[in-house]
Amino acid sequence: MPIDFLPVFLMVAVVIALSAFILTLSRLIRPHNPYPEKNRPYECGVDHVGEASAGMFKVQYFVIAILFVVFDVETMFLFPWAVVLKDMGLFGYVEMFVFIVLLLVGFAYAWIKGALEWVS
Amino acid sequence: MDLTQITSSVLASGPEIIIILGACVALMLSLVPRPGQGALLAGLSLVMIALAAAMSLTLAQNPQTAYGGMFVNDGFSTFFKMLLYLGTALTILISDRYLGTEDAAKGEYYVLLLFALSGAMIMVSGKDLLIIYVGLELQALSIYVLVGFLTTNTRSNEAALKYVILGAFSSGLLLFGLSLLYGLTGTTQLEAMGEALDSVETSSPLLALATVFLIVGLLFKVGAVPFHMWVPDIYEGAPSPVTGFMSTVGKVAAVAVILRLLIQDLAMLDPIWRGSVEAVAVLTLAAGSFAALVQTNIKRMLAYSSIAHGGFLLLGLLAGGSEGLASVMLYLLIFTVTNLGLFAVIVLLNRGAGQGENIQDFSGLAKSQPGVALMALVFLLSLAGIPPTGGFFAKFYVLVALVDAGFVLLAVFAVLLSAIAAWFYLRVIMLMYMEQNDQPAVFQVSPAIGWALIVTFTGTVLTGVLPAWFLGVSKAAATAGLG
Amino acid sequence: MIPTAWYLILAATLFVIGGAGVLLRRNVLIVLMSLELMLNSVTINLLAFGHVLQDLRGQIIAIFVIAITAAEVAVALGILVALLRNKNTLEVDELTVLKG
Amino acid sequence: MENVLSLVPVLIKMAIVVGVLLLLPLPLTWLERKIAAHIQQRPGPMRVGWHGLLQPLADAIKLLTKEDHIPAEADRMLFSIAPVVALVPPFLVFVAIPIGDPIQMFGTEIALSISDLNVGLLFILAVSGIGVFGTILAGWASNSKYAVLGSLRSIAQMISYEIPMGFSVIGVVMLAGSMQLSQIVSSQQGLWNVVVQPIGFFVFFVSGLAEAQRIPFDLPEAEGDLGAGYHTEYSGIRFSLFMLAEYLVVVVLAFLNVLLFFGGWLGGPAFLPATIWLLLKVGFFIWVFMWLRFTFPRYRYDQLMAIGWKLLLPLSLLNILVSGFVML
Amino acid sequence: MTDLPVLSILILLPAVGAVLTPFLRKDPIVRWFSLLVLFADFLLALWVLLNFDPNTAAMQFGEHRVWVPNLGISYRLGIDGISVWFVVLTSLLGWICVLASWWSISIRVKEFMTCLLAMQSLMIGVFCALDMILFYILWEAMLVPMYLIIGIWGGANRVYAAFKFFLYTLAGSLLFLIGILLLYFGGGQTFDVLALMEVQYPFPLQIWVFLAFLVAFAVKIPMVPVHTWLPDAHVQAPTAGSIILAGVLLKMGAYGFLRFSLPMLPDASQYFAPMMIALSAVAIVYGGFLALAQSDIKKLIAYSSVSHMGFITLGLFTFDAKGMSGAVIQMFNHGITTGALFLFVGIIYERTHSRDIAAYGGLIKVVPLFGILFAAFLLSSMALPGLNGFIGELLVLAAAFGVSGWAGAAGALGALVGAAYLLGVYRQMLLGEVKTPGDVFVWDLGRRELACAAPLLLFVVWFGLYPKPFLTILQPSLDHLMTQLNPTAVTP
Repeated sequence: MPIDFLPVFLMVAVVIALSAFILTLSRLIRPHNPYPEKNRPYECGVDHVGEASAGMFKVQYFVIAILFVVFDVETMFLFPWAVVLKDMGLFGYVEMFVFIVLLLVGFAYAWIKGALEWVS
Repeated sequence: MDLTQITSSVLASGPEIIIILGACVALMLSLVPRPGQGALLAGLSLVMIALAAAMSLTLAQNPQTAYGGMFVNDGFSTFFKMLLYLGTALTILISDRYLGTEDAAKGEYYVLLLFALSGAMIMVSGKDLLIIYVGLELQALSIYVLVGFLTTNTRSNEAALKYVILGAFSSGLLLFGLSLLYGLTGTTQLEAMGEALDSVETSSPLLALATVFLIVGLLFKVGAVPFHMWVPDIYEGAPSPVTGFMSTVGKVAAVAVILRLLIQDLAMLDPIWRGSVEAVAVLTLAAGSFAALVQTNIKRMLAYSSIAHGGFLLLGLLAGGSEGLASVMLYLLIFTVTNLGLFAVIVLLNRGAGQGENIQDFSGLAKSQPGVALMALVFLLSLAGIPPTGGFFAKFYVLVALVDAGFVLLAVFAVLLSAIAAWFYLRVIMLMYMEQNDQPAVFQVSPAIGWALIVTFTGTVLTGVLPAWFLGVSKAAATAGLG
Repeated sequence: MIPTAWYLILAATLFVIGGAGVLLRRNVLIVLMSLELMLNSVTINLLAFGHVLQDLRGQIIAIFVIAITAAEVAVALGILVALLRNKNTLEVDELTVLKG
Repeated sequence: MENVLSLVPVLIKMAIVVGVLLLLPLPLTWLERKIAAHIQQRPGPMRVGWHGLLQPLADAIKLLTKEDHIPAEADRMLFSIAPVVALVPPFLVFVAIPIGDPIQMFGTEIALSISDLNVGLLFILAVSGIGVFGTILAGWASNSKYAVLGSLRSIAQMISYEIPMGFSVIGVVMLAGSMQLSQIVSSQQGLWNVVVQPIGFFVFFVSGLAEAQRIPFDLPEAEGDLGAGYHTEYSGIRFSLFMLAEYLVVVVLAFLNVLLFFGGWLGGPAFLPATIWLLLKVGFFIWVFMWLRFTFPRYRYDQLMAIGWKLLLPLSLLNILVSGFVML
Repeated sequence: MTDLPVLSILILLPAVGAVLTPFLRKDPIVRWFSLLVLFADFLLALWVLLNFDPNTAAMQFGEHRVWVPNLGISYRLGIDGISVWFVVLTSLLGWICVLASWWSISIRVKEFMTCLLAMQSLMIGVFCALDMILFYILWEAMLVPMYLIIGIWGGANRVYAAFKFFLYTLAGSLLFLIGILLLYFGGGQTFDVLALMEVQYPFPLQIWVFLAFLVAFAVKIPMVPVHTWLPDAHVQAPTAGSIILAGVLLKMGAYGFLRFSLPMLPDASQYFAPMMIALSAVAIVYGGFLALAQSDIKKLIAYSSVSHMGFITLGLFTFDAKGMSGAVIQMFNHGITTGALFLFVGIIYERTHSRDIAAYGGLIKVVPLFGILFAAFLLSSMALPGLNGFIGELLVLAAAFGVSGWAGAAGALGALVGAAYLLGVYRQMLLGEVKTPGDVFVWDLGRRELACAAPLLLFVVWFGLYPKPFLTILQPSLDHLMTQLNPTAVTP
């Protein structure tokens, strides 16, 4: 069975090699003529102010990230459960039901609390 | 699993389910803002705790394991659960006022408290390393958030972040130990693990490594030296009631796990950890007592004091046997009551925005608030272990267990260091009774805190004057735990 | 077949790197990543042992560990956001309101 | 030795897949521009070759020879590797995608997939999740406000829709009792999943669109207000790597829609080889994606998030509970 | 005998008083109330003394109640010929203390009286306790009210003194606790004092326990290397605090030796006797010379206490019937005399606010009543024949010479030095030219002060002239103690 995954790693190697090849090829044939004006970050021609990556984002992005983590993890439980649900029968269903309901409680809380509202 | 097993399992975890349901209901209620919401949620939480306590007591009639041996209801867990209920209830009582003065009244507070409580309960009842770990994290995660509950207060945020990082770090250590133990035994179920370990040589390096990681992870949670550096910062930064909660409920649960693992089910690891834990215990006592001498913030001082008390608990653990176990349990009971009492006083002194947490703020208290000062005096004396307060019997019983088990030298260390520890409790007493204060603390004791004070004060005095009943209970629980 | 010891050594190495990262690095985000590394090394351990023992429990625990780690990170991020609003720094060294 | 030998067909298949995938964008871009043009009642590219057929080739040469500049304030390392990171996942996904039942060739049985993983579906979802990293790195490394904001939006969008996407296929997995794609396909013998799991399909389709950042969910790249999103600072060949990745994602999604909900290679007319039937369906989906692009207006960002979280997520969870209940 | 739990009443009466006091409204009421309670307690103690059966060494008025059965701790009380005297002494000094602080304590009277009443209850409890843990608890609990008395109502440096007092004694007594546990687990399996006396402990254990006990008792007595808390505490404490400290608390250390170390650990006591005698001799001489060098009258008396307590330990560790009884007599007398001295210092201090010996002169001319009484107590402290101090010191000295010439010589030297500094005080303060610090007006003793001094004087004279009743009650218990010390002597 581990052999099934070997192609995965081969593929990674192939793609990286391919990209490297394309990049090198391009490097060989393209012009290279940088100067400070050209190298400035894109800002519609205006001089830019401050660091872009200073971490000053709308807080909603973080909220989304946190919610994502929670639900993504739930997916992790759901998949194996879905595979064997037939064998587990009602008990398995009820267990997952409780799990999902608990999550929904949290989700409802976040919703009502306004965590999902993008425009405040 | 057939249906009867499922029902009995669900029944066995009834108290946990009640608390979690309560938390969910409270969560939903907290979404509907309205006047008196705090009181409503606090009341609801208290009712839920009372229900759970009643259920626990009922379940204690016939000890049983549930969920395929992963969860247990025995005298041991019932005792600890009662402690957890008590600690949480007291915390709830002292919280309302604090949230008011700090302007942080939000319904989620009680929800988180209940979740933390349920996590702690699962820890106490867990009979499987995985379950214990899950409970521990449930409790820890809730407490992380509680520590940072004062969202606009930088101290609180910082404390929370530090706590998350170090808490996760210690969980990592614990987990690593868990994974190695699993590899060695092929199970995480404690009893099976114990049986499997019987055939493993204790000199096996892998086992030693596993034990060390497991114990270090747990000692982190208790705040034993040299894994204590997080305690003062976090105790100082956290909201006062939460600090009280952490130092009691959090500690109770962690100690319960340690006892469950080290004395009960994995007792065969004893030769591996004994030596180092002895050193840790003495160091913990010493470092806690000495560091507390120079503190100026009362919560920081209590943090170190709580470290020192952790050292005493470890001594009880070292004494081992049913006596040692019982001594730790009694100690925790008395410590919970006393410490939360003192935190009630701290909450009373709070003037918002973290003001009123300096030790100096206690000065002149005896003049402006003689009643509260008297209670604080008793709590402090109890923490110092001066009779006739409960603290004396707590320490005394640990000493009895130690001497009984033949660790006289450790006992001598313990008493000498507790003499040093008395110094900083005395300092607070001195401030209260012997110093003048131009701006004496002015406050009204709210009914909730009043009740908390009455309960803790009575508890402290009662355990000091008539400890027989409490002793008997903890001894019975300890015997049940070992049986 | 790769011997189990190698997995364990890999896990231990990752664990040590992660631990060192937590204790030595100063940027909160990197510290959090180091924590992840520690917990992931545990996952490797569990999976390796589960494989050796032909026991599914290892994988189950691994899933739990991942889930809980995720929750932990979520909480850490939340707290970090709150802190950023008040302080605007990611350096652990600058968290100095609490001495020690 | 035997192991090494057994790798030979794998390598051959891999070569074919990589080759096809690399060339696929050429016809696709042409197609897209043509479709766009015709929908908008204009001819589209006509100059290079017959009806502009060679236009993509010309574009490719242009991109290859264009100057590739890195902004002064960018993190050069991350900036350089970001396109590669973005490119890897869509290729990887194809490792697990089967295009038909195993066939007999040269006396051995050859599976029509590079490797039919037993957790194929999970693998695909997981790997496509990695795509986010390319976006993050690109935006972050550019150190330009447009890029950072664009990448943030992209990330938020991608992760938001990844969840309903994941949930929506749970129903399929439940029905098949497996995460292996070939098994999922064979479980649809007789009845396509789209009939049994209409909600699942709807959610999957919509969140797939959003994942691929296709209109109506292409906000991160809304040229009008955000420059070019997370790859604002990219040009030349690196830019084209991003574009390549995006086209491949579309293909992947088309494949998944077909495999999961439209019976894969099953159910075709008898005269058509199963694989061709599959490719036809895939082609149809690719066309649908393009058609949508030029038919629908773009959503506002808050609407976008609201659809993901408030509509699709509860819907998919409900779908799980209901299908589970019905199945038992 | 009656069935009444007399000792419990004796203990609980002040305790109840202490609980009630905070609820009283006005200061005068508080004062009268405390006085009443303590005086009642004193009368009760006298009743106990009168009903005491002098013919037996057994514990009388015994009480036994189960307290903490799981730990084997019980509430066990009883008094013998030795402790009955301390009960009387304590209850006597108790109400005197109230009178002595009648006006001098003007702030937070309620709290003060509460502490005083609590002290009284605990001190009597200590002397009655026949359970080691009960004893320990009472002994330890005493620290708190005493700490507060010194710390709140003391002199300028009171906080430091209070801290020092508390920590010294606490550190000492914690080891005592370990010692108790060692006794329990070393074979006794009980905390009953009488039962523990019967146990024959192995020698090494005795050594360790003796050392543990020694630390606790030596701090309390205080013996020489650990005596430094005493001058501070004495000087800073209010008058009542000094009286209690000198009169009762110091005796507890010696009482501990008498009650626990000697009978329970006879072998170790024998073994350590030379060391103890040496330390006592050092204490006598060293304390005496230090006292000689003091200019502060309170400090002088404090150091004289060190010296006098040295006599007591010296007597105890001679293991001689004479020395023993001398030591016990000396304990009692020292309580009376030194208590009285502190009382008088307090009286004069109230008027002049100075404790500088050199600032006074010729007081006997100005305040004759004060002068005469003060002189009497000074002389008693000096062990003038005919006053109470004499007989005890004489017996101890005689026994000491019997044991070791050096010790006897040291004792004699100490007595001489004692005479020197006490006479110095007498001469400086009472005789000579009349002067008072800052030339303030000094008035003679009032009725309240007389009421304090009179009973003390009565005891001084009574025991000086007719100590027989005292000895009668004491003797059986002392004899019993002697037999316990030499168990081989009784068993044929």
